[in-house]
Amino acid sequence: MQSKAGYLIGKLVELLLTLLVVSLLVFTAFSIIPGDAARVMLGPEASQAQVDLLRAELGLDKPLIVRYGSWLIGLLTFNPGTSYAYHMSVGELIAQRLPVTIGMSAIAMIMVIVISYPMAVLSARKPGRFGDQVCSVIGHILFAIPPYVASLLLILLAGSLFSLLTVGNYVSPSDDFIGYVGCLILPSFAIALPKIAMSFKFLRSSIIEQRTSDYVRTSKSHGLSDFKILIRHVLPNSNVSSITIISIILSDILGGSLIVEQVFNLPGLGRLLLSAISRRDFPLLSGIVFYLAFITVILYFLSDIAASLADPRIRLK
Amino acid sequence: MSSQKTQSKRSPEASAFYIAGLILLGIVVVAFVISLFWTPYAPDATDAASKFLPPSLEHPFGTDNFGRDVLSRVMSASKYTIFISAAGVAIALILGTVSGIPAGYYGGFTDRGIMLLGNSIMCFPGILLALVAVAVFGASVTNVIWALGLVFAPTFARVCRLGTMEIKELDYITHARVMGVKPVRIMTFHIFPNLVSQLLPATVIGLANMTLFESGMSYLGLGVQPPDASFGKMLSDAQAYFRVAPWLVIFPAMMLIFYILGLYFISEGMRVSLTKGGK
Amino acid sequence: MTTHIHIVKVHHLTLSFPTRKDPNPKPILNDVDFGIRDGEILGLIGNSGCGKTMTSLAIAGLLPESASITSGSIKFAGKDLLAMDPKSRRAMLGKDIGMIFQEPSTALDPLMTCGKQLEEVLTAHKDSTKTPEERRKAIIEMLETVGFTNAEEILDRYPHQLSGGQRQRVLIAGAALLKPRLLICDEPTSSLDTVTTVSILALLKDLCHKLHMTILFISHDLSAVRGFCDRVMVMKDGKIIDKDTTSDILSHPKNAYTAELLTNARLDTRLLGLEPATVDYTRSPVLTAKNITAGYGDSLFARGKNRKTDNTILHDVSLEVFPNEILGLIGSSGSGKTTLIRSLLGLLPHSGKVNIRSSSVGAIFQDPVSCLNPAHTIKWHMEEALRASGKTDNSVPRKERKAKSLAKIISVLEECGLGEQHLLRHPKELSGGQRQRVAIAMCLIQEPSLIIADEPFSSLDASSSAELLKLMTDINRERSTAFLLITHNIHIVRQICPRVIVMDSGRICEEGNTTDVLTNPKSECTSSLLDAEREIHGI
Amino acid sequence: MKRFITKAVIIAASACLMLSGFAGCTKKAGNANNYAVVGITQEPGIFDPHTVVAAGDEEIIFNIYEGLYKFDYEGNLNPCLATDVEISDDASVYTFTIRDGVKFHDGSDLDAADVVYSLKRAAGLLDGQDGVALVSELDSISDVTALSDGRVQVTLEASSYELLSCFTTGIIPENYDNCQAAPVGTGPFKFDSYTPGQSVILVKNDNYWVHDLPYLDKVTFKVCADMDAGLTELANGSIDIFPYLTPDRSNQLDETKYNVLSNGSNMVQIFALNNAVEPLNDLRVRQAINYAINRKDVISVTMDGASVELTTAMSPAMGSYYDTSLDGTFDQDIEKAKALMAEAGYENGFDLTCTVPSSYLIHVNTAVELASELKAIGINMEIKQVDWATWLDSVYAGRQYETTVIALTSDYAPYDVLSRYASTSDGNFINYSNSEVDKLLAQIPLTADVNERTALYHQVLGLLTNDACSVYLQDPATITAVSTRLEGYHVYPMYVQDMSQVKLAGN
Repeated sequence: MQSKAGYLIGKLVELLLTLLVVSLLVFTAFSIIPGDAARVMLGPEASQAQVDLLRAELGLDKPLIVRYGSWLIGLLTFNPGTSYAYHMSVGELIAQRLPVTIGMSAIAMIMVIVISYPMAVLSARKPGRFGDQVCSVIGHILFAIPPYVASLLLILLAGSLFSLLTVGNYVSPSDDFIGYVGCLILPSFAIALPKIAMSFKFLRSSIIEQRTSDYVRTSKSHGLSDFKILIRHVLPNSNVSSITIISIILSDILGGSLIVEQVFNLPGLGRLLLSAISRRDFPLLSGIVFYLAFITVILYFLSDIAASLADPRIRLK
Repeated sequence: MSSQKTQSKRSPEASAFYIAGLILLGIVVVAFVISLFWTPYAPDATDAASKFLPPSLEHPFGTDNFGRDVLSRVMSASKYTIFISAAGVAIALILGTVSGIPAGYYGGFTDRGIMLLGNSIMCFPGILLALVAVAVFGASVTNVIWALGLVFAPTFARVCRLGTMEIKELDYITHARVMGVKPVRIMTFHIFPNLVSQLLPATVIGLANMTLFESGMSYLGLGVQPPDASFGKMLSDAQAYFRVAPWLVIFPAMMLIFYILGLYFISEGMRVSLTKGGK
Repeated sequence: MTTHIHIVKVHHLTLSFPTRKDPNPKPILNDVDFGIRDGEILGLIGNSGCGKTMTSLAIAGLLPESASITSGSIKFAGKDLLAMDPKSRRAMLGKDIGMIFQEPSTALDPLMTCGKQLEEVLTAHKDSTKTPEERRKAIIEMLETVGFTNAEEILDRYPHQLSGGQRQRVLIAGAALLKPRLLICDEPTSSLDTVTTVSILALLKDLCHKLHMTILFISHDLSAVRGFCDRVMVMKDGKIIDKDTTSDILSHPKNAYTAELLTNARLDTRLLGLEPATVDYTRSPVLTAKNITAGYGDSLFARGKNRKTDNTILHDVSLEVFPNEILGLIGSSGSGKTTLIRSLLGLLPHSGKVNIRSSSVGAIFQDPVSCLNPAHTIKWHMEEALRASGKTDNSVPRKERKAKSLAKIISVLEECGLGEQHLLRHPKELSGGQRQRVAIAMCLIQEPSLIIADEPFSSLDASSSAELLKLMTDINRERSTAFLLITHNIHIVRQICPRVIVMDSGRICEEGNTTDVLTNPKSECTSSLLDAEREIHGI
Repeated sequence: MKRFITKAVIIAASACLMLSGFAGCTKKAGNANNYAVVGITQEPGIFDPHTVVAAGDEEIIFNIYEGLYKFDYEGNLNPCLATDVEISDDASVYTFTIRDGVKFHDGSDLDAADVVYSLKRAAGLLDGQDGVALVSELDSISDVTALSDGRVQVTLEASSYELLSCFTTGIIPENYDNCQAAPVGTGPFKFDSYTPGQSVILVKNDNYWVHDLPYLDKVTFKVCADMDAGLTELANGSIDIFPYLTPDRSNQLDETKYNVLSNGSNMVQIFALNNAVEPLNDLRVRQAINYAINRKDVISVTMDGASVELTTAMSPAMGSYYDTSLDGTFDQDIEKAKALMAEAGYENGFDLTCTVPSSYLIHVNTAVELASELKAIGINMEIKQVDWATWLDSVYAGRQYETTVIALTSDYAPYDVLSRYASTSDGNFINYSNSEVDKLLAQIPLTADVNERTALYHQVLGLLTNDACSVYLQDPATITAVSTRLEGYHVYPMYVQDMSQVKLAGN
């Protein structure tokens, strides 16, 4: 139990260190961006006097280290400053966009699990059979389709086939939760497609691998039925190895949503990010990048914890 | 011994993957090689008179909104795709091995330091990091390559690190240490050659993933810059017209998918023959 | 001959793996025909790939899907197994036929407690026990039968919390839980050390009597059946080529192949005539180690916090190796032998003092597969060793230097029984024995005064081991190289080591003249080692 | 197992159907119908009428604030919050009569004090403003006072007959300083809410001084990532009005659902040549480039032929100020261009970089076409895309570039269009310098007679064209798709969306 706490503490320290490095990376990156935020805010017609005034107001004239310090403190208190471009709290801006990105990622993740899991189980039942081969080939093709191409195809399909699923008409969850889910289904599906293929492939091979393992042979020799072996031994074990891949998929999905929301014109973090990039909105940009990384770090951390819960070998070292 | 060799040569499954992969990849590579010497039209020559021509004998893939020949553009786009992915993977590979092998070999604080940096980079959704890097340094082919190389380096570093940790426990490395071989020499001549078999599939997959990223960035306008052609940019330009000129979407998408799929198939073939060989 | 009741009767069984390309491949089992008598322990011996495992799987009904039985039949207690439907065959597993396998470390589901896994045996066959309490009782009873004194605790343990021997016991408990009439044991001891092996075999024999079970015992090692099996069958290339009572087979093998297996198992017969160099104990030792204490470090955080948890493997070990000497180091597995030599070689952080007189120490290791770098040729290996020794002369021109070193490499290789033809080969093109020779050659080219050899024979067959031993004694004699030989094989020690050290739980428990120590053991661990040795090899 | 999965799939599928079904229902229930959704491609940001810079913001707040004068869709300048203006003979004092009965959105009445405050604020004359004008065009105001008869008198530092169009700047309540967060004006619509990246919502001003206006209860300006995203939304029916389309995109729309309006935008798309760098400082090179370019083709590939060709710095939309005699000066003539290049010593051409803002597809596309056309005279032009911020910083403000493509917007005022070519102007990013132009530009505001002023404008235009200071390409058509659900929408020759006249079709 002692070393269990040690494991947790170790992971936590690692998490904090990672976050610190992440914040440093983010800050340095944005400190060397060419372009003056004040000039961007005021536009081409503004005079130099106006620009200088604003620069002082924004604190852009202070030394880098001071700016990093105050920014870091802001991050930790979930208040990383005010957006230059929107004149609003960065935290608030991000919070506004989060429902889209998180919702899309969550729906995509559910799709990945709901679709790939049964497919993998079925496919792994008879590896090498026709159905399995077809699944594998389709999986590979899906894997190779970039999410934005999938989005284009889906829009085309959706427009002609199911006009029920709305394209590009975002509804906020507080107004109409069902409408919110409805408008995210297509984009989520576009992100999910390649990940379904990925998780299918991984799960399938992991199930096949587990099925040939020694303890399955033992269970067979104990007279257990195939179904029982699948449920009680094969799936739990392949789940353990899938936890890591799931967290990687989640991080990929987050990244994928940044592009796909562009295609579907959804007001998510990706569009906020691109607009922040083009407007030199340093507080906003760094806020988005940091918090996205933050989410990923937390996801990885949780997946480590989940793995240690699922696997007694990690839990009871 | 020789019988063992023929046995582990190739399973039919692996060869099917290899053949399919090589055919798909071959199409793109042939287009690329030909484009180095010749394209039907200059890929960036506009011709306002022949906009949106559907595929015909003159323009097998049709023309775009500038009246440019899509076939020529697809051919020249394959050049960037192949070049960027290859150069990016090379950078990632170099950074990855140079950091991953020492991390795995020395362990301890070296390992922790390098892995902390690597993990921190991996904490950004990859495309995000590449986008920001390109946004910071400006969109150009060189910057895209560096950004992608940086983003993918930790992946290779991981492979190298894990491989090194495994290999360094083997007797021949212990033997080399006992013999007094210097660490740098152990890493370069004793460990690295044995990592190649693990790095190869990772490299092929890296090529494919990098292409996905590159096309995504170009799609967002932060990759290859016009008038140079790239699949992602062609697709994003074509998006507005895909109801009236579907060939603008179909052909670049097809080539892009061929390239990625070809690479996936080859890596799958490698994987299959590796695991089968292992048995 | 008296007639016997056969519990299993295998009739002219032929089995193959047809594929689409090759519908009639060479059969894996070719006309296998035997019976297992009720209550006997039948040994099935053969090299790997001879078909012994397939035979057992065919009886159990666990053949891979791609296998096809082309002819023959299997009868179990009069019932034709091959004619039964899969469901009823499965119902027999665990209930009528139990099985245990070679690798106890992976044969249990790592995510499930032992108790749960044993309970599955009962729940899979519903009729036997009803309530959870009854099931629990039955399991605890069986765990006690297989030798656990803390059966209750074992129930809640996960497999990784048990040792290899304990896991094998749990597996035996699982297989025997429903008191099947036949227990198939597929190499149950080959991954266990000698002492554990002896105890597991004793347990199986005991169970056989207590529960009136019949045992089919599969092994590749003829010596393992000594004193355990009633009858032995020898299998080669899918055919049973010899069949007799154990004592007859061991004492008067009729079949040439059986005889060959037997001689291979008896390494000791070939050891005679090896002559190690005589040792002068007055000379100063080549290696002096004083008060070595070592252990494996924990993670960064655990190390600082709980110093209480003892990860120390070696406790205050001191030893000396004299010039020309072959010093034997024996001990059961886990006694700290490997940790000791890793400390001596400077591969592990340790406290205490290690003094090596000459600059270079050679080392050869246990595993002939990993002892050479698969990416390089033998020539490269030798050059690397030469380069690392720093004995190349940089003043001579490159070309000349190369020629010189090549000549040296070839001469050393020849000394080790290899030749020029091996230079450009890769390790995978050599046999295990040849690879160990290359490893020795690599040591020799560095001209060390001491070679530390860590179980160099354990993965080699008997003849290769004997040749390697001869090489070692030759080197010892001719080059006056000292050896520190770590082994579990007491016979080898007896033959070539003038002096021996016995280790147990990280301490040296006995040290001295080999004959004295082995004939008149003063410590308990030495005697238990000797007992186990005697049990297995019957010497 | 198999059955279980099929069941799960069916449940999931039906759940999807139900969800989207509900989505459809609730959407309809929310329709009060008397609303319009306008797609915009620029993120709104500033709602203060005096600090607003971006055209994208101005098009929204046009509906919230009103000035003393106001443009209509034909480009006429009409009295608005003022009923009349009296300009002194030397054009140094403007006296406005303020309209009665106008109420601000907060319910207060408009009076002279509000106008004085607003104009002073815009001109930087309030305490603590240090004289920095928020609206730089009004920098020349030296004093604003309320006269006893309720009129407002504006005194200028220097005379100008061209300043009236600048009095369109918004009037806000006296001492009100929270226009950014809570805009208050007198316009037809009241500010309701702003959700960054999503929308700005305006609601009807029931007390609007023009009776019966506006017709709509609610107007939503919805942010679309780009033109194509807007197109998707149009096709989907989630926006009603979408300006700034290209013809090949608008052609894809369903004619029964959308009317497509086209109009000049009064913008000047310019292939800007930095007159200060080699070899563009050579007149012959600039002329050669002008002759090498086929404006029809540029318009064809970028706007599908829907724009107006330009040869000078002003759009024909400016009416009489525009000099028609300059039409056709630079019709494509490759031979002549080559000859000029040879004369300048560049018969083998040279390399050039074109720095374009990546966020404007039309400019990027123009650059692509130009690069292709310039190959004919041996100029090898590389296109460097930068983001808008970098462009503003290094191209517009820093003038570190060789060439660029951009569209210059302006009010409907000729002086606004041309004043940037004064060698000292902040807006003279092409580094153009001609003392004669400087002299003319100084003279224009002092000229009282409109016809004389027009003649001077023509002279400036002629000089600019003569000097081939840059390549003027097109006045890009503003193509707007308007849902057939609505009527009364007018395309303005400037960057505004006037929603006050829009009403539901058939009402």
